[in-house]
Amino acid sequence: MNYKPEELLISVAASLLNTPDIQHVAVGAASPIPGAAALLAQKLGGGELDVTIIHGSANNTFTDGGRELFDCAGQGRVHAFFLGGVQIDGQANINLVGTGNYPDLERRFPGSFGSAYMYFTVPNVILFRPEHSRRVFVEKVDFISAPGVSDPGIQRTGGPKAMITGLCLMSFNAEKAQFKLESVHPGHSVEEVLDNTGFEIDIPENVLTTAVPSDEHLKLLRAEIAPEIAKTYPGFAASVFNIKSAA
Amino acid sequence: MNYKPEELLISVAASLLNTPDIQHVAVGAASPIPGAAALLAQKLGGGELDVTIIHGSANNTFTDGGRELFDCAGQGRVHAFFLGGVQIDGQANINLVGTGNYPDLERRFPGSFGSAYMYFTVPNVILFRPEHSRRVFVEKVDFISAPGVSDPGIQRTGGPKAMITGLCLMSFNAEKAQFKLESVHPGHSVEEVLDNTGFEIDIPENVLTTAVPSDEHLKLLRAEIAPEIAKTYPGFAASVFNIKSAA
Amino acid sequence: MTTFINVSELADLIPNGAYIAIPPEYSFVPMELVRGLIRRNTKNLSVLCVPIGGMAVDLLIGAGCVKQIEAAAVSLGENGLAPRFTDAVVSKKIKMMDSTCPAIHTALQASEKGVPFMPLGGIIGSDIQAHRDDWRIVDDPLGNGNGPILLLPAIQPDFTIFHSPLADRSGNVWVGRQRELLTMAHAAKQTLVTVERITDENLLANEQTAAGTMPALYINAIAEAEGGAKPLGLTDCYERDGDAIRDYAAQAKTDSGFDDYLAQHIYTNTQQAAQ
Amino acid sequence: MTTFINVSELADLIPNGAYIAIPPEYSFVPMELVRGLIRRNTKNLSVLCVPIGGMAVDLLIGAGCVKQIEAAAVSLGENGLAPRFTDAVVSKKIKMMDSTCPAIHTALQASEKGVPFMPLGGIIGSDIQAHRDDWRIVDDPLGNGNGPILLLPAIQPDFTIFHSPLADRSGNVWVGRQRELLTMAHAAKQTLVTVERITDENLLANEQTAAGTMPALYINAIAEAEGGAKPLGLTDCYERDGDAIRDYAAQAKTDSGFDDYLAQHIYTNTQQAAQ
Repeated sequence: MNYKPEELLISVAASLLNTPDIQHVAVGAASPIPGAAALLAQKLGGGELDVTIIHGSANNTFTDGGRELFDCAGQGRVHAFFLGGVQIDGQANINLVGTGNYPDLERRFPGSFGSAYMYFTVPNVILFRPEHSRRVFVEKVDFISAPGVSDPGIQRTGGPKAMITGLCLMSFNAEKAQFKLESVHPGHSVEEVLDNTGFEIDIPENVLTTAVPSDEHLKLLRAEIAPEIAKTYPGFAASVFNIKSAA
Repeated sequence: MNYKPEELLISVAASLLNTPDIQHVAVGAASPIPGAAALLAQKLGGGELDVTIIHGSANNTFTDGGRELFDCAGQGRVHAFFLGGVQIDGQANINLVGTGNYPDLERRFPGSFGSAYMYFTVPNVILFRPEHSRRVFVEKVDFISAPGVSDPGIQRTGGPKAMITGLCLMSFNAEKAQFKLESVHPGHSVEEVLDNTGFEIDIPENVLTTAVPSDEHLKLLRAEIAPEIAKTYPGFAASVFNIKSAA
Repeated sequence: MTTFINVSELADLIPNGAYIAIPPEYSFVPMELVRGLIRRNTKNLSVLCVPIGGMAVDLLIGAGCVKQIEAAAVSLGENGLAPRFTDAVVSKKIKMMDSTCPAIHTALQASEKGVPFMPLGGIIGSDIQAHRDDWRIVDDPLGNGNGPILLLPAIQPDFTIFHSPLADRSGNVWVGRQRELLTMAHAAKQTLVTVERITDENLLANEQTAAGTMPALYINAIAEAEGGAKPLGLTDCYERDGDAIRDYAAQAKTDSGFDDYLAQHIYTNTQQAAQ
Repeated sequence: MTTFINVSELADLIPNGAYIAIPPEYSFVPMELVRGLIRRNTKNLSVLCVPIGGMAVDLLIGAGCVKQIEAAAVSLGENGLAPRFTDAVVSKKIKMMDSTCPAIHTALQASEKGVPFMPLGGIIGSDIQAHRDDWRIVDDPLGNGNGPILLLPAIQPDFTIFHSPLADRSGNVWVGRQRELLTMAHAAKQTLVTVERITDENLLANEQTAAGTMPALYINAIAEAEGGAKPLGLTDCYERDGDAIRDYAAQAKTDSGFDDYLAQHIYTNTQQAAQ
């Protein structure tokens, strides 16, 4: 069955969430692909995975206001979370603020959101950035919204576990403070990944090709997840799944 | 018009609440006389005084759980509060825990409740203890649930302003850390107060007699306040006002 | 995932030596679960009263279930002193950690936020603080000249237990204005709940009921227990039974009277509760 | 006592130079009051976004009302960057204090509890922290070896402003699940609210509505403003108007386009709003 690039990314992200360590995944603002991945993983796990999509009230059971996501993470009750970055470097530092010499910025982006906290408290943070380019994957970010690794004396139960891009899937080794290439998406190559990455990556001898979404998963995604995610991200659901929101 | 001892105490307490500094009085658990006084003061002030009676949901607009009273006081939004004491000494230290050499107690009482906090944050704390005896008014309390005064370096916006007993009304001078006799209730004398007080009090040359409740206040109290306080303290309302709770 | 079991099974989840948090007497007190703990002869509990204890903790103390209590106060309210509590404290059968209401709320909020401590104003110079080795007074750590301030270490109970009017089939539970229950559940490792009844409606389906609902995310197990807060009251369901509490207060004044109370009111109902 | 006035009078209560707190874009944003502030040409506002800003703060910045912003982020969400914000930050027309969501919630909770600071986990090593002179990192002040921790000074806005579906005649206001509004009101010196409508029912009269209600105690003034959150959405009342926000995002990309937007959407409605 044919699939769209977004559907591959959703499928890859969902596969990362289907582990016994992850009983609750939270998805932050403006994250339709992670949101769809969380709902797909929940479906595949027979409903055992708790999913919280912060944006809006669909798939959001929080009732204690805007702080509940962060309190919940601080309690150790959020096991997976997605973060992006205007820039991401080889130590998994992420920059959501802007480029240039802060505060003398060349370009300003929205800001750090909750990243500086979630990165420390959620054990499985998945970095997600479809644009795989040297503009994004830089040697050193201009501004550290949230650091990828911390000194041993710092209380930290969370951090980056993996990164999904438009070209590949990487894992992150916190001790080495380094990404490792896990698989390259179909139609792309290791060379393409290297050419478009501004930092050193650990490249194993045999690099796998990312598994394509199965027909079963695609059917589930289109039939059941798409209308669900449309409640939170109508624009995304319309453009990717051709679904109109009921609202 | 005849009045009961409880009605005198309610009237005295209400008079202390009718000042422009006090826009919100809170009343803690198991305090029917202070509760009735607060409601009477509210009525006499034309409804301008906010009254929060913590115990139960009548006359309690808090919606943020058990901590709201304390948060509210910490914000400076509670201007008057009542506290009692198993023992109270001349420096206005109060003991709600027990007698004896803590933790080797001879008699145990319920405990300090929120006193150690409210005494620091509410600018007009009114001490209230109908039993006026040397057993209660001691030279030095056995256990300080909450101290009457603090060193100048300690952040403190609250403290004792007055004390109402079965015999008299006293004011408290925080700089001198001393009570001053303000008025003696009708039928009692300065000597009786001194005989039954275990600490030094400042006695002015002319001691007033406590004003008796006016007929108007008594009518208001019996007709309008009694049924209201019965919602929170049915036992008290039954015994003092011969009123049965609707509940 | 929230599991649905019966009250007896709920009591079985709480082992000897557990650290449990209980709400104040005015509502939501899980009396039937407390009776269940007494029936199964649970021992060495540490009990956190949030922030005030009453009949529930007095019963647990009298029945020999309790090793230690932390509370701002323990009393039967209009019915006077809590007799088993006062006796046990004076005779040192239990360890009493005296606290004050906002300190308990604040220390639970520290766990709720996943921080090791939280500051609280006031308290300094109280003998409560003088007897608490775990509390610290530090000079304004911001260096802004605000003077000394009390820091309270986070409190993390093993179990928060309470009784609510209503749960839904997804395991969401109504708490209404009793928001300290949320903080207690957020702070505790596990939360066990009894409810008057379970509804087929989803409490989160509309904003009105959602606003007063604790989501299933924090709740490990729920048991249906009609009248489960009695003889105490439950908001919008039933008033406290003043006569029953007065009788308890009188009977519990003596060891033998208390034993009679247990025999009459707790051990007799084993059959019914186990169903 | 809560007073009932109109939106224009409400805007008059906020002086030049005031420090105001605004809720996030998903609901309860007081857009009509924001338009009122622009109409009366309010200057030098410090704005706290709790914790994220959007169209409301972008409008205020573009209209020249703002001196300083504190926020975890400012964006138009699905409609991309907030154009007036990004322009003003890069050209340094305003001072931007970068923060992170839980730091804003926590610093407001400090004011809510009346303490000068509160601790927060994480954050250490972020450049956010590196650029905040007012934040302090201290070694575990409990002395339990928990290592360094961030302390945030309390934030106390002069005004919390928001728009709610409903108030009652006593001045109680529905906030539902949007509990950050409560913390914002507790933390601020004053709270000003616009509402879709005012009901004769008392919101505190039953436990269901009481659970989602902010009591009048914290609210200084209320104005009725039907559609007062538009073009943003309001829970249970109306969805956000995606087209209108998209149009704004496009127009606000240039100075002249933004001026046109003000002329079309804000200055024209003066009459209507003043009634």
